[in-house]
Amino acid sequence: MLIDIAIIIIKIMIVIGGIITTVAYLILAERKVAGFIQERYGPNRVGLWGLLQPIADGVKTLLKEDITPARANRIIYHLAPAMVLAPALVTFAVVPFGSGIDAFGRHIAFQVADIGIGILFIFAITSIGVYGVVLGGWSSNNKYSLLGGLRSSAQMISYEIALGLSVIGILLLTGSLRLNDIVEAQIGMWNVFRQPVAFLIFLVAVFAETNRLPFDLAESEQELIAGYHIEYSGFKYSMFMLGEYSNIITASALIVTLFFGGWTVPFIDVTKFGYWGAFLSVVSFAVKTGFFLFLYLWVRWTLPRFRYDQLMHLGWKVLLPLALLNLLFTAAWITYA
Amino acid sequence: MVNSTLILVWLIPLFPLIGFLLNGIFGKRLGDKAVGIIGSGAMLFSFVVSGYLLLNYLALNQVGAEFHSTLFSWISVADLQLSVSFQVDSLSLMMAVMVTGVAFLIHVYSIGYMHGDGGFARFFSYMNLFSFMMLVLVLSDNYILMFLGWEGVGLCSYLLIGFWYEDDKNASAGNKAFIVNRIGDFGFLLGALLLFVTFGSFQYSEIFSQLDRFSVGDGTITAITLLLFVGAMGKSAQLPLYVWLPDAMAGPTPVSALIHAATMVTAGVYMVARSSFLYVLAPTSMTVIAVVGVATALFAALIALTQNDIKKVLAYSTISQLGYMFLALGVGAFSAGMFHLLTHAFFKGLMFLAAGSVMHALANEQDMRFMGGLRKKIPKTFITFLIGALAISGIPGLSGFFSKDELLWQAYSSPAGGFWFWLVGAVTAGLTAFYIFRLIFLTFYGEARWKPETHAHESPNKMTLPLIILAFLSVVGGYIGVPALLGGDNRIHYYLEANLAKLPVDAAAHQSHSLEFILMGISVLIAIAAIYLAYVFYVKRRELPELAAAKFKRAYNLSFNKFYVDELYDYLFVKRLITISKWLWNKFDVRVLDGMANGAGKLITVTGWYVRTVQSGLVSGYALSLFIGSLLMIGYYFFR
Amino acid sequence: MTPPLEYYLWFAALLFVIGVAGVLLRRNVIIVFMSIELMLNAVNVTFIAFSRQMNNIDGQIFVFFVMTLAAAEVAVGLAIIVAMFRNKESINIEDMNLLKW
Amino acid sequence: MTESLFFVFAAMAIVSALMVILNRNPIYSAVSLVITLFSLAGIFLLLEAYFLAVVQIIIYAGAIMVLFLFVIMLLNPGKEAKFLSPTNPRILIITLLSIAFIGMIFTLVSGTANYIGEAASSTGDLGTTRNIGLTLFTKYLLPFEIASLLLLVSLVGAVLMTKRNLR
Repeated sequence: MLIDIAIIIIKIMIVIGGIITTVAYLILAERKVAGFIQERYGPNRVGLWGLLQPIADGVKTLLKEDITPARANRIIYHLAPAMVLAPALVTFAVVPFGSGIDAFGRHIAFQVADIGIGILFIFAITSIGVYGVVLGGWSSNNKYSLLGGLRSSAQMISYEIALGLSVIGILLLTGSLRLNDIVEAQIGMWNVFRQPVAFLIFLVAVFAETNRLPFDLAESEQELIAGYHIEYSGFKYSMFMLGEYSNIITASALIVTLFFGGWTVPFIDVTKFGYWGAFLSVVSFAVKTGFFLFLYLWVRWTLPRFRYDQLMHLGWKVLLPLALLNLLFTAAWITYA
Repeated sequence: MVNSTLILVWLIPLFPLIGFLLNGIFGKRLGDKAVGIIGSGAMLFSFVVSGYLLLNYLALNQVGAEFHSTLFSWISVADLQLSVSFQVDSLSLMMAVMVTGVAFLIHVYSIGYMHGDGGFARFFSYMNLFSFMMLVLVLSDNYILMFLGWEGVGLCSYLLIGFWYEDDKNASAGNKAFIVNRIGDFGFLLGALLLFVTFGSFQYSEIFSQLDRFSVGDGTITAITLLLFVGAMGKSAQLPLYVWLPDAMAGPTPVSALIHAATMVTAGVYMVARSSFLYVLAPTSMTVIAVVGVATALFAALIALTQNDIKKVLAYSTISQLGYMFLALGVGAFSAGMFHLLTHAFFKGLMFLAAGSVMHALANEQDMRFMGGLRKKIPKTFITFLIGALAISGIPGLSGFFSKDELLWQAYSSPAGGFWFWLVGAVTAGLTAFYIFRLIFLTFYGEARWKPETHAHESPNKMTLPLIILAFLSVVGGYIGVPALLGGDNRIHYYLEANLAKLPVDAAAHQSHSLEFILMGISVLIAIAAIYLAYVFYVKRRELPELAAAKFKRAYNLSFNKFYVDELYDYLFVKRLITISKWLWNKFDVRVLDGMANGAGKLITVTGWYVRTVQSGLVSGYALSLFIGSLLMIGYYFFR
Repeated sequence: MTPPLEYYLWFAALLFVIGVAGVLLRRNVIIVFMSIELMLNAVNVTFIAFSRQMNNIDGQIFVFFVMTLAAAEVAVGLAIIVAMFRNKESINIEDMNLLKW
Repeated sequence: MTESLFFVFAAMAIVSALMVILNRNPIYSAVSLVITLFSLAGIFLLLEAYFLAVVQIIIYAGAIMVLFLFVIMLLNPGKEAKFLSPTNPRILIITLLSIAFIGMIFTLVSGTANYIGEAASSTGDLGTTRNIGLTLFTKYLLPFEIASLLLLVSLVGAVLMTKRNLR
């Protein structure tokens, strides 16, 4: 009993620690990738190749003055960053990041919570994520931030539908909402090959859900200066950043889990190799996730931002019908083949 | 029944209906000629059919046979099953033939008489409608359909009396007829409803078949028969409801001839005869009828003595003759009454038409004081009129003689009759002869008193031909009822009696032939004496009438002013009614009714004023009432 | 230890009345709408509680439909509020009184 | 365990529901409502309605409440005037009526289990997605389709009504 609780706490700590660390280096990586794409160096002063830069950034933001606008709604203004960060971290709880090991006389899955409605849980929590953005934007009492919040809410709702519909194809193929089942069903054949259209839709929608370029209209620097977090500074600002990048990580992990076999390794049955196999699965998961993290960065520095009407057009008139058609074909294929 | 031709009875009323519809709807566009042809043609067809049916009926040689022809179900409510169905028997066929025949002649006459009138088509459509209704009345086999015809003829009478409605006098005459008839109709309706309550049916045959369970003098039957007779009093212009008929002369003369002499006014007689089976069970009613009839006869004849309007004289004469018929009915001589009805239709129709011809000749002059000496100017009219006058006076050999003497004899000899009935009847017969010849002498003899510029001329053939035919009928019409006493076989009685009730015959009441002869002789002598008296008064010694009038001034004035009945009614009813109405208007209507109406409106306004605050448009207000409502519903379960 | 059915029903009743009170007390249409959502949810609780009590899925299906209805209602209702606001510059329920004489 | 969780969720739900109707700031109300909905989702979980618990969050918290927030922000109505006053007869009446309602309902529902029997033993899979789906697409197929039509209609209606120029 005690061990169970301990294991859960350890798993939670590993996940949070992993995500925070990844976020820290993801930001560094972003700057490096930006430098690479723009043919410059990027940060390289702090530590070897600038590897200590995230620590410096963290210390800086922690020590910065935390400004609260005079006319802001204080309670919500303070709550908003947490509301962004918490769902991002919680979502990861159901993502299996490895095959799991047998220890202490029990099977320990590499997953904080293995629940039967995993995918629904993810949707539920990500749909909450918008509150932080919206309320943060509103409570700052700044018209730019308010606009950012409004945009964000509309955008989230619009793309959530396409997101959900694209996943249903996979659910139909798997017959389960458990993420572990989905992962195990992909041994031998990744879903991305079975559901290429769904993958594309999911990818685009997930970019929009995470407010990343080319869909970062909620913060678009050029028009809204920084959108919903314009008034935030110091630690709260860094929490927004933390939340955003955590979301990116979760999204990437989700893409991997749903379409790229999750922790499985192609052509190798990792469950047969004990601890090494488990380690291998975690590495496999990390590598795949890393690729999509890189994709995020790559896209950010490659594609220009959509206009708001183009965003809505794409969401409602392209992705939604496409997702529906894909669903229809999938259902027909399952029924008649 | 087996005889299929009698089923065709529905054709009889159908033709006038078609005529009515054609003339009523398309009349204006058809032109007067076509309208006249349609109107008269419809009646001719109708007459031919009814004559054909009558011949068929006679050929059956089944005395007292009844045929029913149901057209369609009319009213079907709970116990009340009414159908539009006709009854064919000797009574209805006689009436149908008489109505269609006389109506046809009068239609033809009207083509000439109404020539050039603006409402020519309207007139003919009304006349057709009237004929249709009258035929429904006489052919119906139940009281309600009869009532439909009854009301229908009343309506047509109203429409035709007020035909020249531009004149206020005519319109109010129509009103008067209609309103007075309402009183009678009310009685009729009550009687019919009481019949239904008592017998559970309106149909004659069903009612009559149930009569076994009632003894003579039964209270219900008496009530029914009295109520029905009230209806007859209205329609047939008996005391005290006769007042409308003289005024009804405001209508065109053919109308007076057809409706107010020959047919409609006899509806009451027909109805009582039709209900004879009921009446024989109610001796009280019979007595009432006889008394009313004989009183009316005498009363109207007295008024007729002094009237100067040619049509008024004839109108009072009609009332008087109708009184005769009711006398016959009252003493149980139903067939005699019907016989007189028939002959009266001939000669009274004739006289009205002839009077119309006179008026036609004198540019619508109606006052006899401005007539005279027309004998040579309009000989055809004169001769036919004279025949009618002789017939009504009861000169032997003419139709009136047979029917009137049969009637008087029955009044004397019938178990329900008596000497006084006969005496008053005979006196009235004398008065009749006197006033009718007063009319003849004033109109056709002596010097011409009409305005010199008036060009007196004989009427066209369209008008004189019906006169001649009717005169012919007035002469021969009586020979269908020649009494056995004079060597006849009285066929009409033979046939009619089979469909009528008979009083229980009292063997002791059987009278001798010699007495009948004597009475007949007396009445003929009275008539001849009266004619001679009239001759003396109005031809030989012209000053006598004024002397007599001066000498019996009070009696003369009474008669001349129609016994002040109109004034009496005016005082008793009209004035009171006006007073009451005024009171109702000023007090009840203005204060109570208007107050109620306005109060209702005000109440709603005020209530609305307060209630509409509930309709505030405020959603939370509605929600609150919703909540309170649900609270009450839950409260019901809670406190139950 | 599972709480007895009454607890859920009492809880739902309390929630429902809070919703009713919100509808009646508040003047802001949006809050009124939210209070209606509260009432709907209270009913949902009873549905699900009975569903559990009788181990019958039908109650939950009803809740599913109630949610569908709520979604439709909110979509239309908020659209009305927005349209109203454009016309009247107000979302006070007392200004929305066109539905009267 | 379940009972204490129930009390925690119920208390949260009640308190936040009260906040919904008592807060003068609509944003606070909306946020409070979100908390209520979350608590209800928790209660649904206690009642083995797993699918509905998640759907509660996805639809209510994730979509409906976001829409509310969106509209609140769009219209930015500001604080409502002070409306709670013990002397206001209207508020007094509503409070009394509500208390009466609660009292009656509490009395009426007490002992409901006596009528419908004790709780059926849990099978553990009552409110799973599979069960809901199977029932919904067999027994309740027609209502389901009608519900979809309802949503379509409301969608069209909402778009039409908020459109500025209907042309």
